[in-house]
Amino acid sequence: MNAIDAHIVQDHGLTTEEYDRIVGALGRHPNMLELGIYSVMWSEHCSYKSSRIHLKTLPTEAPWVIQGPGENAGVVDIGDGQAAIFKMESHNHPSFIEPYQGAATGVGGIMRDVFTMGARPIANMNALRFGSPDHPKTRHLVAGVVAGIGGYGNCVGVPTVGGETNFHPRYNANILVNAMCVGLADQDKIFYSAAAGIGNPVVYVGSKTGRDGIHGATMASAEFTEDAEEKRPTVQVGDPFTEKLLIEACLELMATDAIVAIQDMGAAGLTSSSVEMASKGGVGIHLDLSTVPCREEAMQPYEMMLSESQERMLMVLKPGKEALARGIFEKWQLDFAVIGELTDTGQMVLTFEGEQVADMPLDSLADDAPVYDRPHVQPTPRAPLETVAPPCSTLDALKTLMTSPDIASKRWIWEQYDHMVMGDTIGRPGGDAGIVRIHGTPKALAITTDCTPRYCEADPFEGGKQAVAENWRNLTAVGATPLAITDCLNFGNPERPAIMGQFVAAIKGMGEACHALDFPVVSGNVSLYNETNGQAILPTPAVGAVGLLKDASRRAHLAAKPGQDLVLIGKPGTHLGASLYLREVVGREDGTPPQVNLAEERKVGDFIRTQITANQLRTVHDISGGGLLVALAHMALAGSCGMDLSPIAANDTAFWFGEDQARYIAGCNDAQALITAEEAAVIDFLLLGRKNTTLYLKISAIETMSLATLAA
Amino acid sequence: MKCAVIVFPGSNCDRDLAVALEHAAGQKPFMAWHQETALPDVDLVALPGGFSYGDYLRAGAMAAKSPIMREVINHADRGGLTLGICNGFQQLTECGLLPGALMRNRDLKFICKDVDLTVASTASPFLSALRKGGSVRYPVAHHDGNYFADADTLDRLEDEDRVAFRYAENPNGSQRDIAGILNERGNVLGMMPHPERLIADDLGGSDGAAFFAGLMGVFA
Amino acid sequence: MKATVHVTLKPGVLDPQGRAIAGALGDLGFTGVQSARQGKFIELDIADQPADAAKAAVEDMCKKLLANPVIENYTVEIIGE
Amino acid sequence: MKATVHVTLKPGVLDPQGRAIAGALGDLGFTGVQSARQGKFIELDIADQPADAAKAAVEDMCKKLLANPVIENYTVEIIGE
Ligand SMILES: Nc1ncnc2c1ncn2[C@@H]1O[C@H](COP(=O)(O)OP(=O)(O)O)[C@@H](O)[C@H]1O
Ligand SMILES: [Mg+2]
Repeated sequence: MNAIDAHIVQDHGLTTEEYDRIVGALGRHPNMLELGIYSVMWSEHCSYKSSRIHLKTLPTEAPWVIQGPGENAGVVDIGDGQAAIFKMESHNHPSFIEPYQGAATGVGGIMRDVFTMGARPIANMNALRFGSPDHPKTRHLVAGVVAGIGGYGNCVGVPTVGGETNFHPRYNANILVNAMCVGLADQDKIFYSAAAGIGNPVVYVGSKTGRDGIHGATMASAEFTEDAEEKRPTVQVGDPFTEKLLIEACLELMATDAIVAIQDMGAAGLTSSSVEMASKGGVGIHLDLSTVPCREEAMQPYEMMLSESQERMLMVLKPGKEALARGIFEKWQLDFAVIGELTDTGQMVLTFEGEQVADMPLDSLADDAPVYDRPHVQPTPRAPLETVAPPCSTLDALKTLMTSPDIASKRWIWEQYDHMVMGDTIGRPGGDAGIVRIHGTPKALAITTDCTPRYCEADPFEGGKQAVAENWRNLTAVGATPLAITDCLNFGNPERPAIMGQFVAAIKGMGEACHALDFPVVSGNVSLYNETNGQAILPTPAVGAVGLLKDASRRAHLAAKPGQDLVLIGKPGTHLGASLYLREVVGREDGTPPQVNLAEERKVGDFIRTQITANQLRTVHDISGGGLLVALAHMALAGSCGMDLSPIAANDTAFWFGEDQARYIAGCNDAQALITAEEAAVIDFLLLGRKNTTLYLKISAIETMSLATLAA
Repeated sequence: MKCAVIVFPGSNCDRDLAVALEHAAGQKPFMAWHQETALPDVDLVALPGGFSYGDYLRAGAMAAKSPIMREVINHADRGGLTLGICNGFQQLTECGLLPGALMRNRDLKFICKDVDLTVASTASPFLSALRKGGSVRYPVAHHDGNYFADADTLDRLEDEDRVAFRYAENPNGSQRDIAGILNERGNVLGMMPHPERLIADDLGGSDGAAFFAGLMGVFA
Repeated sequence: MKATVHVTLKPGVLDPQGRAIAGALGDLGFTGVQSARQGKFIELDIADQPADAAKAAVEDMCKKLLANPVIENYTVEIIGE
Repeated sequence: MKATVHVTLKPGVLDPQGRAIAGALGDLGFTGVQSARQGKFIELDIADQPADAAKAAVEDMCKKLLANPVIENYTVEIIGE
């Protein structure tokens, strides 16, 4: 083995202090293999060393939460002995380097996190951020990422039912690809990762190990420089066909009584899965690396432990169940190998070709990994916006907004995703939330992902709050009871106090909203160092959420229907700071973001949901980016139904385009009943239009635009 | 009506098809694993959509060589009803039960959306409950749905009334807008669109339910 | 020993991938490209055997699996040790 | 004139298609197949020009479009008139 010098330590992304700490834990210098294992376990990606103390402040509990953060995915109770299991994960750096494979393996990885817990994946989501549409790389990146997400999810046969896509120059050199998966399990068949039972066999299943992505986990924790291209060979290739077989094989084995613990091999593959399983279970582990199924010749222990080959799982079986398990995996033409056993030493011991090649205390790799309270400075608040000049034509401004990259229809993306396979999609992409039925029941899950990075940039605290509130609102808008969230916290370099300040503030805002809305965090992931040459991405705490429809026949959709009255529920718009109107029409990114009044959010949302579940409302849309008029235009286009809004005689820019929060639009056959209910509940409302039918959007005696023009 | 659904490694519309068949036939179809070498006595053998063998090499190519495929061909040769949807259609062309081939979509992209189809023939038990020239809506979800055959084959398909469905708006570049075809005897139907996906208004439409109900009606 | 197989589309078969390649090359400013066709190139590691037996075996593989005779032609080459 | 391009996966990069092909050939009874790798074979019709200029141009096309340098290698051949 090579002698370890300062250069090698640095290459492994470890500081001198961290190296000294390794020497302290071992009581000697590590060998290369041990150094490699420490380097991935202590990387930002695996250890959460910069974020851990802040993540701990997030609310994670509710009566319906079965498993919060700490396992492969979060688990919530959805009644009748069933559970929804979900998580979101980032694959940002790999997707920038090789967009198709990076995105595809991101989808594969998050699905494994979900089915490793015993759930059949039933829906995927994706939250994407790209650079400016006219940046030379953007087109290629978008095409590759979208094809990769579709290529993987379509093949495995899990519908992709929603997501979000933003464009901003601050993502030019650091795109964000955040994938979410939701699975369904029986509560008495949930599998966890804590290993138990001294002497129990440790089993490797799935694909063989190659030299894929060695040091990917370390790469994901290092800031990009212009020579990022040179890091290319670490990209992994996904095999969705094998993933599909792996799902079926794992679920088949899970139906028997053979598994003690199971964990997917994600980032840092065999290392992180074996270390996490053993350390969570408080046991030791011995692996004989000579038995690891390898795809390439002469693979060395260092490569096996650090490989990120995809479609692999590690499990601990009950004694004597090996033959049963092997039979199942061989039927599905997957590799199966007993590669070690649990011990009572608290050490991770690796042998190779009859010799011991590593011996490390597990605590030092996992629980006692470094934790940093990095210096952070509070973001300086922006000044509120002075008055904004009105547009020459309100409808021309609307048209500008409707064709702006963030608002323009993403149909061209989601038509490349199979969003109907499994036959339970009753809310397709394009609505406020994707909806999938719980197969064979009257229930359904609503799923959404939301974050507004321009708000987070303007005020990370309010932006964090807003991301959670908007998820809650989107679930509410379809009639679902919001249950819990998962997140992907994408930020720049945490070693810069200003970035760390954004991170801390965003988490504080998220936590406040989770708390006020009874909407805990059950899983998530942190992606730091999203910056290139000192230019960080917009702070992007992407949030994904799941809600329950107990009776899926009582749900709402945004498409307006001819003959409906339209009612604004919530206050008229007043706030143009950090709005899309300001950015896309005026050309400025300025001002404070709208504040979320969480009490109001809850009051208005609970009212809407009650109306939907009482079968009083079937047409609802929440108001978000672009404000009231954009929301109305979406409803009009989705329903091919015009609207005459001229009676309200508004000519105030903020009325039409303000992005004030906690607001919805309802379409109903007779507004009177709704208005009576609103008055009783002390909810603000405004009747916007009556009995609409034309194929025009009309906002005043002189301003009219055909839906065809609007859609073009 | 007794039905069997063949399941290959990588099939992923097998459950959806089984649900639609059960809905229409009132009994669960028999699910046959690709390695089986015998089929029970059934009226309909159905090949579901998905990505058998990952669609590697050519979509449907490896499934077409599975042990069970011998039995599927025997069933079809005996005049038994045989339905291939999407990947199933690709398998039927690969194993020679239907002519032509399904190439990569014209725009090279996977396409998932509802499409309007014209019923071009009713000369088959699969189609006799439909109205010739009528319109039905089923979704497509495929990457390789671009139907190709040489001009003679296409002419013959048309002359023999064997074009089952045509796209109202061609989504994938298929020759002569072909979305589904029949064999000579009319007992084998291959189609790219997925009727099993639209079997309830909740799902966005029920033309698919009518398709399967019509098929059952023939046997009633 | 090794065998290589080229699978190409028959003349007259429409080639969406080839068409897209030619179009994209044009968009990238490569003006001289009149047309492009995309086929497959498969490399096989096979058991050592006389070259003509190997060739016959690989041709059989092409007929049975590697090529679709409706749309594709193939050529086989055997590369001895 | 014509150019041909072979695009193959770099050594060590997982080739799911090749793996599946080898497996399927085995299932069909072709026992001697140890492994398979699948690549692309692209034929281009290009404007007549000196062979070395043509080769440079096609190599440039490979870098920019035909091959994915992250995971693929390529070789170019020019076939004169
Ligand atoms: N931002 C976060 N919010 C809540 N939980 C988090 C967050 N980041 C990570 N976690 C939790 O920490 C655990 C480890 O996550 P991660 O390392 O991403 O999983 P994996 O091993 O699958 O890569 C998970 O249980 C995850 O849910
Ligand atoms: Mg995991």
